[in-house]
Amino acid sequence: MSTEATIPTGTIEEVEGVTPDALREQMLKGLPSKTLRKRAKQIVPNDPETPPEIGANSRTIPGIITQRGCTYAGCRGVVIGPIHDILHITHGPVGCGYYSWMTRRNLARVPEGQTNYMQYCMTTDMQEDHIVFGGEKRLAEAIREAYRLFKPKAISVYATCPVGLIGDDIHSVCRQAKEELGINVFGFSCEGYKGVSQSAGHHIANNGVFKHMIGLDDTPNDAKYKINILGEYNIGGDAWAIDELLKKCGITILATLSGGVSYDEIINCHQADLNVVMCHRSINYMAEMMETKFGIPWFKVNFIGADSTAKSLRKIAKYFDDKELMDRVEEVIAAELAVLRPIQAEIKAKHQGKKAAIFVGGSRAHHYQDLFGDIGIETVSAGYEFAHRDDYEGRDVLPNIKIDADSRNIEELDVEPDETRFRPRISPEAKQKLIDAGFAFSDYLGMMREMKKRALVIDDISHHELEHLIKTWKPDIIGSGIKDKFIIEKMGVPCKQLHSYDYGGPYASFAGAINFYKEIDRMLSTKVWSYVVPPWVKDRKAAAPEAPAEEQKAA
Amino acid sequence: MSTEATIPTGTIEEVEGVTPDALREQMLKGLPSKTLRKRAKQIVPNDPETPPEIGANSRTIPGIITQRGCTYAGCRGVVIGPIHDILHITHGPVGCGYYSWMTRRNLARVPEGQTNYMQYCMTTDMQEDHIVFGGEKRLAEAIREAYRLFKPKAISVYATCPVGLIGDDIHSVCRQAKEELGINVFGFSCEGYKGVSQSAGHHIANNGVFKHMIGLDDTPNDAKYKINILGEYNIGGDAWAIDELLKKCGITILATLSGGVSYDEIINCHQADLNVVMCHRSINYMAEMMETKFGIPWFKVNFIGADSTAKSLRKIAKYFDDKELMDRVEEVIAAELAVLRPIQAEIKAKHQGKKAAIFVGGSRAHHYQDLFGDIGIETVSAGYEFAHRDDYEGRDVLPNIKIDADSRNIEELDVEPDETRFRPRISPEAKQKLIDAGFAFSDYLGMMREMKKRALVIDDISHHELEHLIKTWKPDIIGSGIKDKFIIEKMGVPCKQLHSYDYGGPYASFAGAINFYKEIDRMLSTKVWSYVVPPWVKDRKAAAPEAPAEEQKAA
Amino acid sequence: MIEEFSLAEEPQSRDLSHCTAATRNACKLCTPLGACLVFRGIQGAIPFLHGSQGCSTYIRRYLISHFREPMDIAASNFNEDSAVFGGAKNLHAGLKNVSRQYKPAMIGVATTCLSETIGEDMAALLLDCRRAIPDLPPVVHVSTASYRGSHIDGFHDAVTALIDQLVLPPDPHGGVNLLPGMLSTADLRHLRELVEAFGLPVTMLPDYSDTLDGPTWMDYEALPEGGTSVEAIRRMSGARATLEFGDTLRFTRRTAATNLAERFGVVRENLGTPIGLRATEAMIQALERISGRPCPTAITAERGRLLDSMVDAHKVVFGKRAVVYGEADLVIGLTSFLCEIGVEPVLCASGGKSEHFPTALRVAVPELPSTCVVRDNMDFVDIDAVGKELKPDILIGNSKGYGMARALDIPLVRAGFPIHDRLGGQRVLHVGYRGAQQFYDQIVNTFLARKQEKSTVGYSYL
Amino acid sequence: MIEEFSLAEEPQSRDLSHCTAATRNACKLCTPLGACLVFRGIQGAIPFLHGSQGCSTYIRRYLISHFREPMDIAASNFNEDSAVFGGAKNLHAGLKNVSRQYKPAMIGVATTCLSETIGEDMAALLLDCRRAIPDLPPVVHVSTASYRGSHIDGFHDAVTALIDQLVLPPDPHGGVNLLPGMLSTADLRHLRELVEAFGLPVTMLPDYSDTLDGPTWMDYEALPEGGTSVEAIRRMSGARATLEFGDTLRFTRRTAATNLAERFGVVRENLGTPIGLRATEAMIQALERISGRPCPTAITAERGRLLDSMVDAHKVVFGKRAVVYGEADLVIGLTSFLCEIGVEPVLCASGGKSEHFPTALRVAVPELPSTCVVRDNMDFVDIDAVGKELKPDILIGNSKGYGMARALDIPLVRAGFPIHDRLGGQRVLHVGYRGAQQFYDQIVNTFLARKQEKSTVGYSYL
Repeated sequence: MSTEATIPTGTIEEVEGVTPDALREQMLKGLPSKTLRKRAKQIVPNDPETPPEIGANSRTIPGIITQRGCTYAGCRGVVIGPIHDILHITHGPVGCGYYSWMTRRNLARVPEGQTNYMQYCMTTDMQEDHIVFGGEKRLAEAIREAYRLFKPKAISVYATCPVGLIGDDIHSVCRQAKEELGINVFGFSCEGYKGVSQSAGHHIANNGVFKHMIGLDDTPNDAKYKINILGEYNIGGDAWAIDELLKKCGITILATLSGGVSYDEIINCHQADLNVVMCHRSINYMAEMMETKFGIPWFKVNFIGADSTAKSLRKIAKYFDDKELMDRVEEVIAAELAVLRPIQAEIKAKHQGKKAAIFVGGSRAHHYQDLFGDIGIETVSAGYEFAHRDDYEGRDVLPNIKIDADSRNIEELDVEPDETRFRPRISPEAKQKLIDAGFAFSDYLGMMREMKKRALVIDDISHHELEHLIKTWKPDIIGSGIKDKFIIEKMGVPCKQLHSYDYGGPYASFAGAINFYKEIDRMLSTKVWSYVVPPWVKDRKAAAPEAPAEEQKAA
Repeated sequence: MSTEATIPTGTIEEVEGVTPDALREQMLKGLPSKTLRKRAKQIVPNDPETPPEIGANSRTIPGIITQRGCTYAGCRGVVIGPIHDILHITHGPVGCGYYSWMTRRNLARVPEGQTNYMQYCMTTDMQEDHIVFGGEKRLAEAIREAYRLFKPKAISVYATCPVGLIGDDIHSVCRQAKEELGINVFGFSCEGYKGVSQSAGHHIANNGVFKHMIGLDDTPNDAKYKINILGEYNIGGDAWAIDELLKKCGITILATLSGGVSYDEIINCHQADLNVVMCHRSINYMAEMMETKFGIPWFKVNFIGADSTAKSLRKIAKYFDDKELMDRVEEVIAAELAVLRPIQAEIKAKHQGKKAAIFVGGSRAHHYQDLFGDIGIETVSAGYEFAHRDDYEGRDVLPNIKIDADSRNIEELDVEPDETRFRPRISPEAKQKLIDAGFAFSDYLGMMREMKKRALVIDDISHHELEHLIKTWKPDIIGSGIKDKFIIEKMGVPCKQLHSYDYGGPYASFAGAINFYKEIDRMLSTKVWSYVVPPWVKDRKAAAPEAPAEEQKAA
Repeated sequence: MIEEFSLAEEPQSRDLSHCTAATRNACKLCTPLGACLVFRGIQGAIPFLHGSQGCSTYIRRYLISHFREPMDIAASNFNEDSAVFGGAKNLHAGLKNVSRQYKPAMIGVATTCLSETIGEDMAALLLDCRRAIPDLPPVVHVSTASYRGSHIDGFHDAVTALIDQLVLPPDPHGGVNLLPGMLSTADLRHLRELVEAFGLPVTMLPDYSDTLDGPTWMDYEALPEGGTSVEAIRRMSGARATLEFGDTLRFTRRTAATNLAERFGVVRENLGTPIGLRATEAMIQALERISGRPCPTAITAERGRLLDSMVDAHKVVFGKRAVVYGEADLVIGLTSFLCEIGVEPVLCASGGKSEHFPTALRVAVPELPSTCVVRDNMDFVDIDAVGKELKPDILIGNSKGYGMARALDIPLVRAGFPIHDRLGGQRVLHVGYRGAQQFYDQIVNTFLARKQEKSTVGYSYL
Repeated sequence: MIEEFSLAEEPQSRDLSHCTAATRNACKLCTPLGACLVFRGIQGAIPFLHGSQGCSTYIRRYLISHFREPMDIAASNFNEDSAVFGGAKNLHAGLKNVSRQYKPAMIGVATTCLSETIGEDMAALLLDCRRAIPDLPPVVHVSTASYRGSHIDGFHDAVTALIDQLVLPPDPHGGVNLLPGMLSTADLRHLRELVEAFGLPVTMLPDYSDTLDGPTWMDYEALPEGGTSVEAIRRMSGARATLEFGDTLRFTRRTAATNLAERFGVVRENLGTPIGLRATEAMIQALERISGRPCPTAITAERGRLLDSMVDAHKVVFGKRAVVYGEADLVIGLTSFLCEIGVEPVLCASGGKSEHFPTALRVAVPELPSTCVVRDNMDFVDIDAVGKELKPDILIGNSKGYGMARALDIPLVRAGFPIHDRLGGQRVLHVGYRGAQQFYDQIVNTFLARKQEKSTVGYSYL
């Protein structure tokens, strides 16, 4: 293991007078035994030195309401959807297409005169007769129509639940269309019932991008420091913010997978010297496959938070081992921090010591701890929605993860070094030198190594658990998604959406961090929560204290 | 008398089964005897051949609600207000200034970089100590402030009721300011209690414009057919519409008094070859004085209505007695009518035979009859708000009008031909030739000569009379002003505001006529009136007919 | 703040209006969404999807973006095994967990395309569950394969299922049943108020006016308060009459109201959704008839003020051209109102397949010009392509028309579902005189504001 | 359609903020206007100006442009003779004609600067008239020289005059008096509803909610229906309490409520105009106290929904900077609400001279940042000059701020009087939770709409 992690010192003994173990027990109390056994593995007090095993990426229990999405959502919604010049066709009944129509805020700037296909939600809108007699003809016709209307460079097809069940062969339809139309057409078997969450969709999408796009265009690119950003989806313009920052440093991004990115950039991005990974969960497959096939090394970065951003920039500069670049990076960091630090300090002074909890995504629950930490807010509890054990415990745990049925049925591509195009981007010696200096290649240390001891790590948190967390530990702010935002706020706690950013952002890079500080300052400064109970109710309560709320409910 | 009038044929025998005389009796019934005597003179069935005497321009009866305004309104609001580069200062308590702040829709285009003073309502906002100790110092200071802020070419000061009572000498303040500041500064003693209506204010304003502006700039103008439009206030852009039309004909307007006009245009407008008068009431003084002093002839025109517009254009062309101009005018008329006639015909077909009533202003109640007539709508009753007998009966009645106290106290300027600048614009022979051919110079034939026999002419109509008119004669549409608009519409009759045009317009010239036809078509086509009584009330009424409304009220 | 994807206008040459296989930017959502919405309107109920978790997540996401309220939907969380071997085990576990965790008064089970495609025998499965789970509350099941119909069908089918599966033999009472259709929370509150103003107790089904538009909690609530009680639904057989809103329902559909009429003889009063004068008038007259009471003065006064404002401002709206889109019955109501105020609808579009839509619209709004295009099964690309040829002055419908409004530089007045780009989308009042007043004011003021803003010189009075 | 005068922006160099003698674009109207408005709120009453007809015409014109309703004001129609020799004859004739023609239940006589300047002895003149005109109804007189105070003073003085001149010795009853101040017709209706929700009969003075916001007539009405009856005013001495709205009234003014308290011992409850949470809360608590009843659930539910929406959208409004202008007590109410929702008022301006305005504002809204400029006696040129330096994001006030809003390219949310460039200006609801909800929605949606429109790429979700 690399020594890169800065293991936090200190232990969360108790919050609001309640120890993490006591809170965990509250949460687990009264569950049916089978559920209890399962959840007990998913609620874990942390140990940053030796991360405990967590029961991540296990099936959601029927009837327990989850924030998780499906395989289709992970594939079409998250990974491929942001590519604005691929025309996306959802093969299925109307819902899936509609629901994935611009509901994630991955932004794109489209060159003048081009059409932004993200505005379009094309679906075969299957009807009963397609279910009964098969939908392949309908799909083929839809592809033809799409081509006739838009003449796109590429068309991508997504299978929804019924498609798999009735046995439509979308891949053969795509192959035929590709031949017929002379453009790239490919399909994804990302039926919603596959896998335990959207995570399965990420994997399927990675496979498809790798098979159908990566490496198609070998045009050389002679920029000096060429990298790809993997696992950055340009929510609220994050990718643009990172892009701008790297540009200042003289680093060129060939492609951001997948945010604000075009088809042409993707098919040429194997020309890069380095892949840096933001969201490990959704894209690690791609990083690995590109390294194997083309010899592009990868490592993990984090541009969320001022210190993390500085650290990530320095790591990239170190990788290229170029004095000029390293100096430039230091200049940029110094200039950015000169603006940021006073704002950070002012806001930190107001909120130092407040507590956050973050339950979201497959990397944001980790990344945003740094950003909250910048302004003195400690994350006392966190968990992912769809991550795997390695995202919690670090990639060194990978060999120990049992392959279950849900993972097994997702194709693992058999990737070999490309005969002509494999080229190590860094000499083995240089690489080893970096590793010896503690540089972590192809690694992710996981969230747990950066959280305090006894902080409560909760995978796929349920409403029930959230309720206990809020009532007992009283976090000052929670980072989550739209589906629990309103529950959290109904309970009087401000909730920052870390999927859609509440239609704000960007929060990446230094400029984004300043945005975020101000946003959190606003949320923690509003008086609205203090108004919730009307004064006459307060008066009455003061006059005659009521029975606790729960008893009332029971009555 | 000129033979210019086209005396209408036919008689209004009865409307909705009620004769004009019977309706008149209804209106007069039950009035106290003194009031009855007065009103009886103001409600007159028409005779176009020999217009009957009407009791116009007589004092409004206390307690009878009138639509009339005051002298200040006529002077500052109507005549001088539209001059956009004079800075207007109302000397008085706050109300009068506020109420005259952009409440008339006289439009102005202001050259780039200049300030439109019509946006500003400056007032001395007199306080109690100014009433007690006099407001002259306050006024002087306000003028200085205004100059400091805006550096206008001219400042105009208006006296309101208390100013006259406390004896502030605004004219001497203005004279001193003129000297001190080196710009034109002049005042108007237009206190609201003077005269019987705003009409007094028009006269005072005309005197002031003549004394303080007309003739100040003798720069020659070598345009070919130079005229002024008098009595056109550019409500809703009417003046611009006329301007555009005359431009097409090759006729140049030096100044429009007062609409969309600048100070510089006014001080040079005595260079014109002709004055044509739209609103006789408000501006005849000016036409007369300019003729006396400079030798500019004037005659009456009307650009409201397609036929009236054509007639007016021809009259102007005839005056200039120039073949080229006459041909050009005919071409323009032909081209405009080619567009207008089909629209007119279509709308006329829908509304032919409907009835209008018009109670407004001092000329519009006359002019708009032509426009309604264009689409087959007959005006069965009309009257002015503030006109004099000559506006009803024609100027030939002028010698017979008794000068009463209210008229006497308004200054009559003693105007003489200007020694150096008097110049007849047309030879006496040419003029006589035109007159012999029926051309009416310096004349206005009045509204009555153009209304049908027995049409009911009502001066300064009261609510009570309006109620009877609506209930008995059931006009399809009424032209009026904002103060009775809502009463009329509460009673279920559409009302077209002919002061503000309901924020529409222009209605002058051919293009304006088309606007108006469409507007009236819209008003008569809306279904809204049919919804007024809820169906369940209709049902109940059908089931058990109620007592007439009046009896109900009495009960 | 960084901005989103550009809304580049379509190149003119592209003919976007002749697609048959692909739906582009649908103007409809899927059937289970409608059913979930209905189940959320039952007191203490929890909606439950028999299918994969993704459907629940997507539907919740969408309903939340409109209502800005918690919206829990449980699911049986199919995985690949269940897709192959059937979801019995998952259904059982799911119902058990939901019962235990939420102690719901009812569970509303809607099937997804997944369970529908594999042909789950829901009646049998639910019977098994009832036997096996002792404390299982009433479970109502509705079949909502999204390859059959759209969200509005899911909505109506869920209402019918509730009545079909819950109502007990009649025990006559003086109340009325109200089946409002898919309306806003403000609509539901106002309808209740209107019916009660005639002294009539009312069972409104569904009623999500509180559950999806509730206050911030003073204390924790596992299930939001409010909704139609199961008990009240059981007693709907004893009502005086059923008021059912929806012109399209009048035609052939077997509706919840016909169910009550056929099984229990409850009088069915099918009315248009009370949007605008005419349809509100019809409702008021029905209420007068049923209650035997005259229309209360307060309502007549609201009507009077509405009419008065219509007199004041008809010049602003008269002759303007409108495109209206959304659920068929909503479009009919809005179209009727637009005709009343002198706005000319030029395109009335519904996204769902609704064979009765054109007929119902023409019957409800006989004065609609024959030139007006009335079409079901349209997507937004169709609406855009057809609509822009008709040179509209205004769009009226849900937030999904924003792109078109922007491209045409005309205003969008938001109505229907979903409205996610304004605050209070769930509280838009469409019905009654008060709703008409709000729409009227909004339409007029939208035109006035544009006139004022676009004027190069600025109007001070309007 | 041809457009109006250009709203050219002021050259930057001009210092417009140091005028003392000239008022430029006043932010106040004249005293008799306020009195006429009050008299229009009395059942069967007719306002009557003792002065020249022009005042009546101008005031009618202005009130009509806001209310879009008939507004008859009679006058004694001074001419030059009366100006010199006194208006006794005109007053006599005018009152006689009005009595005869309208058969009013009351005549409200307000003096103009003209009759005030010549020093008419109104008491004596009216006594003469009463002797000479047998069927003269009650006549109430208020002195309203517009060189003393502004329209809001005329308003309060007229209310005081009504109470002073009409109220009879007490005959105790269970009702309350409500002196709302100068509010909209929707405000008056809502206030009545709120008070009645606590089971309290209420005499609201004035009440022009019907007279100035009535339906189109089914039959002719010489005087519009509605208003506070003279009989009810006479009995105000017997009420349990007088609720008087207006923070500035709390200080030194001799008010209508102190009149009732001093003469008849009716408890005076001075409260802030119930705009926003805090002031509405105070009103609710006062109503609980007076009635002994708890706040009805329907009101609590409205409050809850308001709070819920404030939670939803605080991100949109928080930290925005506002300029608020208008009548002092309206500005105080709006400022209080803005502070509650996290908008920062940067300039609070009142047009009238109101020495208590800054104090009353600071007391009512203690959290108002000390940097906020609070100033009375401002005209719109001052507001513009001071306001634009403060870089506001929004203006809140009457239509007269439009030019400034346009020049700064920021939205104007219309409140107060006059509103003549939108439909429904007279129906803007300012008070109660419902009013706060409407304002909140409007402010939020105004910002959302601008964000959406100004975005070069177009937001679909917000």
